[in-house]
Amino acid sequence: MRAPDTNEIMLQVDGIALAFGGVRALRDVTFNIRRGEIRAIIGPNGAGKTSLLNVVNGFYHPNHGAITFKGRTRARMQPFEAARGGIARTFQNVALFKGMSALDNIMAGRTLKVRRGLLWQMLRYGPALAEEREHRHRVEEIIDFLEIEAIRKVPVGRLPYGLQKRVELGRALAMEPDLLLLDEPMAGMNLEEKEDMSRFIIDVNSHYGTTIALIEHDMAVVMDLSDRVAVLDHGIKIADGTPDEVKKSQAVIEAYLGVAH
Amino acid sequence: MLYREAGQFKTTYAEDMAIFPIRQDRIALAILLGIAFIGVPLLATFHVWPFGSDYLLWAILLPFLILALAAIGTNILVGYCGQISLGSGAFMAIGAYSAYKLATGVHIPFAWLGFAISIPPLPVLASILLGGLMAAGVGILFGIPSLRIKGLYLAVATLAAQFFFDWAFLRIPWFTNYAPSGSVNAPALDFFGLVVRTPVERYLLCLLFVTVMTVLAKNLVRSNLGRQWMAIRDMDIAAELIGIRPLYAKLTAFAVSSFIVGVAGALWAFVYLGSWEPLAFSIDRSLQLLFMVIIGGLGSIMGSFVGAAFILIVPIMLNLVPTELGVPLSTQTITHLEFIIFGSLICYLLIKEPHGFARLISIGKEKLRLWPFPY
Amino acid sequence: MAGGGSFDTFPKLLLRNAARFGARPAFRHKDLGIWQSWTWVQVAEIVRAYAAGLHRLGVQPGDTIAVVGSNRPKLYWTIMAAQALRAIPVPVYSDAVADELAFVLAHAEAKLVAAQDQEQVDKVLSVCDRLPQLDKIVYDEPRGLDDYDHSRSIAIGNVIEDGRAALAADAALGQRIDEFVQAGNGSDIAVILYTSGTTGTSKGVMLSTRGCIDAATDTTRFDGLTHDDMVLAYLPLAWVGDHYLNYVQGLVAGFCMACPESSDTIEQDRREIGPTFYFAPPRGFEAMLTRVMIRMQDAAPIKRRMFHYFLDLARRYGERVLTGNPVPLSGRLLYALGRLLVYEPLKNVLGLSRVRVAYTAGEAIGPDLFAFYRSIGLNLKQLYGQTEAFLYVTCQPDGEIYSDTVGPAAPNVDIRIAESGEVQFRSPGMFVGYFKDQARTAETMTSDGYVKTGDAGYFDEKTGHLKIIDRAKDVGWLADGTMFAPKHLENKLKFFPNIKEAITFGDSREFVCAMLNIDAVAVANWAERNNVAYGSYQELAAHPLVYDMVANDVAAVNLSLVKEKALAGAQIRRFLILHKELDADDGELTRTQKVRRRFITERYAPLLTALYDGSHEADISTEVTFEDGRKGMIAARVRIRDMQAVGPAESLGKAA
Amino acid sequence: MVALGQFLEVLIGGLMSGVLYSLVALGFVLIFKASGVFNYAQGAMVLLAGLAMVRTLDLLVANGFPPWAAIVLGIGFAAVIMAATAWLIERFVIGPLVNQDGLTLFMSTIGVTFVIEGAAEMIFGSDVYPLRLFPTDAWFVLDGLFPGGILINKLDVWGALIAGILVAGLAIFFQRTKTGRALRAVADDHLAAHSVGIPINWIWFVVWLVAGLVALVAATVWGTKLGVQFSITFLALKALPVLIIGGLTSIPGAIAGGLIVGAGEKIAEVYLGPSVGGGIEYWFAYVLALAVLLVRPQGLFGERIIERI
Repeated sequence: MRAPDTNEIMLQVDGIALAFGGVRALRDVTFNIRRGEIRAIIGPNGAGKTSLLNVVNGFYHPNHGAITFKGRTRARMQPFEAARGGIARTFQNVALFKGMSALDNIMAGRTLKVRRGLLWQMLRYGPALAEEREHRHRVEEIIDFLEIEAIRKVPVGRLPYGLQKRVELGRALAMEPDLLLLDEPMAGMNLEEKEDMSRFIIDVNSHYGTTIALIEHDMAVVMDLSDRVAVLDHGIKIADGTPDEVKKSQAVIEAYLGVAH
Repeated sequence: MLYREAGQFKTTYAEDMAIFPIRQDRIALAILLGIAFIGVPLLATFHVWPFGSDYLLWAILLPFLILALAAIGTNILVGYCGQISLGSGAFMAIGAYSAYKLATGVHIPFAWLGFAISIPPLPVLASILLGGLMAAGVGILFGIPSLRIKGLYLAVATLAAQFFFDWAFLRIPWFTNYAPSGSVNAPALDFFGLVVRTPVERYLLCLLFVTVMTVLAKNLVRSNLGRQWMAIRDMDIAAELIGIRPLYAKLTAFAVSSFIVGVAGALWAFVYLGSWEPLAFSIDRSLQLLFMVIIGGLGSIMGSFVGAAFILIVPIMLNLVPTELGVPLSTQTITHLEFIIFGSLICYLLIKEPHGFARLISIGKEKLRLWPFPY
Repeated sequence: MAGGGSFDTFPKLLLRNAARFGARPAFRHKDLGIWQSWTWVQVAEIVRAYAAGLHRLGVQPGDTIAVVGSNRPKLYWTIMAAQALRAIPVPVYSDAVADELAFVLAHAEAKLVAAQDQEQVDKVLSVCDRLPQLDKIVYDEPRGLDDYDHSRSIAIGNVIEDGRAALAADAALGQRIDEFVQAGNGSDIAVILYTSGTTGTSKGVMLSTRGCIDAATDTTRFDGLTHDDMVLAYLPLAWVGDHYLNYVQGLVAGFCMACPESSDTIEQDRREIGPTFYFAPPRGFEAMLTRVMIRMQDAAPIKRRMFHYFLDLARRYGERVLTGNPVPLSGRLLYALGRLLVYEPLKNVLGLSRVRVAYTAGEAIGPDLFAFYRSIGLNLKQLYGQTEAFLYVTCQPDGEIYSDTVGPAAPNVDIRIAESGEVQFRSPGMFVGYFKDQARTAETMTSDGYVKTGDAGYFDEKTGHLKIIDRAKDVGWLADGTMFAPKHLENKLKFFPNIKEAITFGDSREFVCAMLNIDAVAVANWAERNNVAYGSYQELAAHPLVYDMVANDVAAVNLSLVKEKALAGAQIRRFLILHKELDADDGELTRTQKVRRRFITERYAPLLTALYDGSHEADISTEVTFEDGRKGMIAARVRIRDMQAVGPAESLGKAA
Repeated sequence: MVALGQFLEVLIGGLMSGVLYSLVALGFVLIFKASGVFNYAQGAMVLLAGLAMVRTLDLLVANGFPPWAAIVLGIGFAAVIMAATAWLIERFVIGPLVNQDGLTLFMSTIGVTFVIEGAAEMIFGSDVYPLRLFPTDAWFVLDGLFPGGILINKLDVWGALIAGILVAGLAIFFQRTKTGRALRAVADDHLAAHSVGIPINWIWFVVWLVAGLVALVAATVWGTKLGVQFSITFLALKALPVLIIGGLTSIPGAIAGGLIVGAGEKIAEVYLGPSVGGGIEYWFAYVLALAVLLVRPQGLFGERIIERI
């Protein structure tokens, strides 16, 4: 079911600049994501990777530049607009709803798909109940997919880190996104967990045909997961291309060896 | 220990998502409802112990039911959506006075325009529900700031509502139909011909309201909207990034909450007090409701009932117990003791068990389910 | 209650059940968070469509179809569909490593494999170059298989859909399927079960449909199993136990099989489904009890004390109360209280509340363990059987339960004891022969049509029940001619919670020695409580305090031997504790977790010599296979401990 | 001319009482900056301080102490009480709740409010106790300019003076003294402050103590004006909106906010009051705060709030 790697551009970021007060997080960054690919964004700490994602899904508003997503160009949008546009997102330090069970967290991810309004939900009868059942079914498929049956009803606060990451991925998948942004999906995981997570990412990409952009520090992972890699350093894109091309790039090597800037 | 769950398996999502998925719980609930709807009225009508006098009904059950309802409303806003509110009392007042106006006929003269809007008196039921709607409307109005401001700031916004309406109902004679004393009397409680008079009837009326609205509220909080509220409460940024519109989530929370509180207010005025003054809905009421919610359990419908019961029973105990022991306390001392007890209890719970009695209860229940194992 | 009656094949039974129990549940499977259920009618329809689909994939009568995976409705349906086409299903252990799998598939000449998921499919593909006759692979869970070559591998769901469509399209196909079903008769081979033989390569046991159904008819009657019963199908699909107890009995009695969500939710699933008929091997019950005790250690002191108080009470009165024997009133009342406070809740949490009949078999069960479950009101019984008999040889009727016997002959089974002391039987379910192995078939059957069990045993005078003491060929004699029954000894040893495995030696030697395996969980706990520090299993096993503890157990065994005249001479004089856990992946255990004695004798030869040449420690280094399949060496210096033999006099002294 | 005169009179009166709001608000800012607590109990503290003082004072006078001694002792005793309260609050409420979110802390202070009010009234009684520390008669100034001149209440002047001094004092305390600076450090980052060896609990005790003393001062003035009684709590509660208007973290903001509210509500009362039945003071501050929030959530002087993920 994998989406054919057409060269169709799904997301185009043009000359984005972002600054907090004096700090220039991003300087004139231009890059794109093709439909159906797994796109990695790497770079030393503080290179502006996360800021880039935040700009893409509308949490930060760039000072300059424009974002074209699925053919629509806009300088700034609200996060929930991005979500409605089909952009899902996970966070570097898990951002789950601590007070809710794993199941409810993922169910919350269905919000955009819910059709029945307040009154129906209040009556929770007929169509409303049917819809709730439908969503539950979709969510259970995701739970099955991520192999978290055993912790379905556990409050996420009590889950170990690795599982929280999975639940968060589940919540993002529940949105049935076209573009999935993963911010260090494997940070702080042990080898086994990393292997699982990589498997999930590949399966998501092939099974649901979801386009994926991920930030990751583990080079090994990045290199065998991603189709194309963009390298940021101090808010500037210093390299972009296939894993092999990037590996060879002098600029990248310097950036990682921390040669003078 | 009492639970026998082996063999209770779910073959549909409907079963799995039921409010009480465990059979033993359903039985317990059924018994409870049986007592509430049949037992109590029977005993009360024949004045069997403990219903020798109407004290139990008047002083405990009626206020318990109505305040529990108000607490549910408050809990939806504070407990589920995480928007602090010190104005619940005001919204009860809005419910009460709107219902009063609608039940007694509204007349707004626009002298300078040379005409007047006037609505004939509406039936009690309609007035109560519309009163709730009115409260919901105002709720939305005062909820708008919550889109730009968070927590503490919102507290002040709601305080503004509280103080403003305290004042409005006290000083604007139009609301009280120009009653000289400022105190107003509820209309006859006429529901499609059958008139509610005796305490038992009043009790049943409230019970009905509370049961229905509790079910509806519970449905909401366990549906998508409820999850949106909790998402906003737990991490509003993440919530927005999965497509939850803060505007919609927060305002619905304000609306629903205010509606329930408003209806409770109307019931409080019409069914319980009969005749009342703005004082009945002062900031003390708001804080009382907030306490019920904190003590009972933030984010728990059941907790709202527990909290309400607790808040009502403590003073009575303070009154009863010493008297029994032969050292009666002055009403003042009792009030002061209440203050101290509630205050310290709030602090204690916030420190030790932020989810209140409801959490303690559910922990106990878990223990019973796993008995004899500790976990 | 429904027997097999005149129905001589499983497809016919399926149709009968569809007709008789129509809307009642036939299968349940915890999937997507709820117990998905299928009625007999639905199953019949699905199986018919599936059969049609398989037929269109070229499956012919007499073909063999391998089934590899854990308990999933679709895999059971594969078996049904195969049988509907008069093809022969061959279940294979899902934890078999690629080589074992390859051997079975090749030997069985499987033409089609039904695999559970990507993992199993990959395993099959990894060896398919050795399987010329293998044509197609069908799989249950498509997850991760999107990019595979779909001309070769097809999702079972699609096969069924395709079959359904085809049936709708042409009626002729439907007729052909029905003809297959009608043509089927009792002499057909119902299934080939591969025994993971304790010796050498595994053998394919062929069973006739008639035999299977008759045997199951008897046993379902024996235990009064009806269509109201419910079982949790969690045992290995390829093991005779699962196939008989769940699949065959299910079809015969018409009860419902529930498949767990995954291997790590079995506990929870058992609790939810609440089976009424339950089987677990002794080690299963033992593990359950161990977990109970461990969990209780964290309970509040009062609760813990109460718990143990009532368990003792149950030990004292339970059996008698339940069998209606006289018990002092106080005992009766206290037991009732215990029921309320401990026994029922405990069974409830373990998911055993609704169990009417529970069986254990496969090896001897510890008396205490056995007593525990019976005393809290679980109707736990023992049976003795083997694949060649299609399970039942003997089983204990209600009211005649003893921990040290396996009961009288099962209905319509006749048993005799050969001069060699070997148990031999003839039963309705007995096998037709080993697949493609006349030779071994011949050596297993006696000329007059009895099957040699290879177990030595005798009928207990007092109860008339069969007692199994050992593998016939393992029974040996010490140099001085006293009888030596290793298994017997080993079981006695294994009844001690600290000892997981034991291998004893003595045949034609001067005295008896033992190699022991400590129980990691139990001993680790003991270590924790007595704050004994250790880094690894190996360290723990070598720890002197552990040695002392185990030595006591061995002494106790010796003492108990004194009472059995015949074996009194065969006491354990020396023992050692192995530095690693015996493991199936290293070939030390069979897939059913039985010890491969011969293999171990070779593998640990140095230790064995040391045991007899009087030295007090010995070096050993062995190759091990890690979970991820890598191989490595571990070396260790193992200590040997001497034991005192107990003479009759002393034993009396102790007894007095 | 009359109108202007009257206006000035009202304005001055308003500003004067506004200074007191600033004073109490200052108490809030201290606590908020130091522990992120939005202290609902400020009003209750004023009540407690007032009662403690006035009751001791009365008692001593009744036992024939000279007034000045009684006053000194009364104030001293009240100060001790406030210190004790500060310690208890830090030890049993704020301390354990360290690192909780603002909402929880806020609700806990509501709890504290109840305890204080209950205890205070239980111990010291719950009537209205008149207090005479300052002259309450009035001056008439500028009668050359305006017919009848402008009435200025001496008490207000006193209050303004004292408050002014305190405000100045606190400002200095904040900017100059070691504790003051430490205090600001804590406000910025608990852990950081802790790691550089600033004893947080001590700091918290100090701010609650200061807030308590501020409350005591407010109590003396308001007590003299209205007599010490429960309703004072509501007066002090107005410091909340004052803060919102001024900006939660800004000392100048607190002062300006106080003056704005003070003047605003007086003017509103005098010029709008009659047309709507009076009593506008009761809510004016809050509604004004609400309005400010809508336009400028961080208040007039507050720093912008930036969110990160």
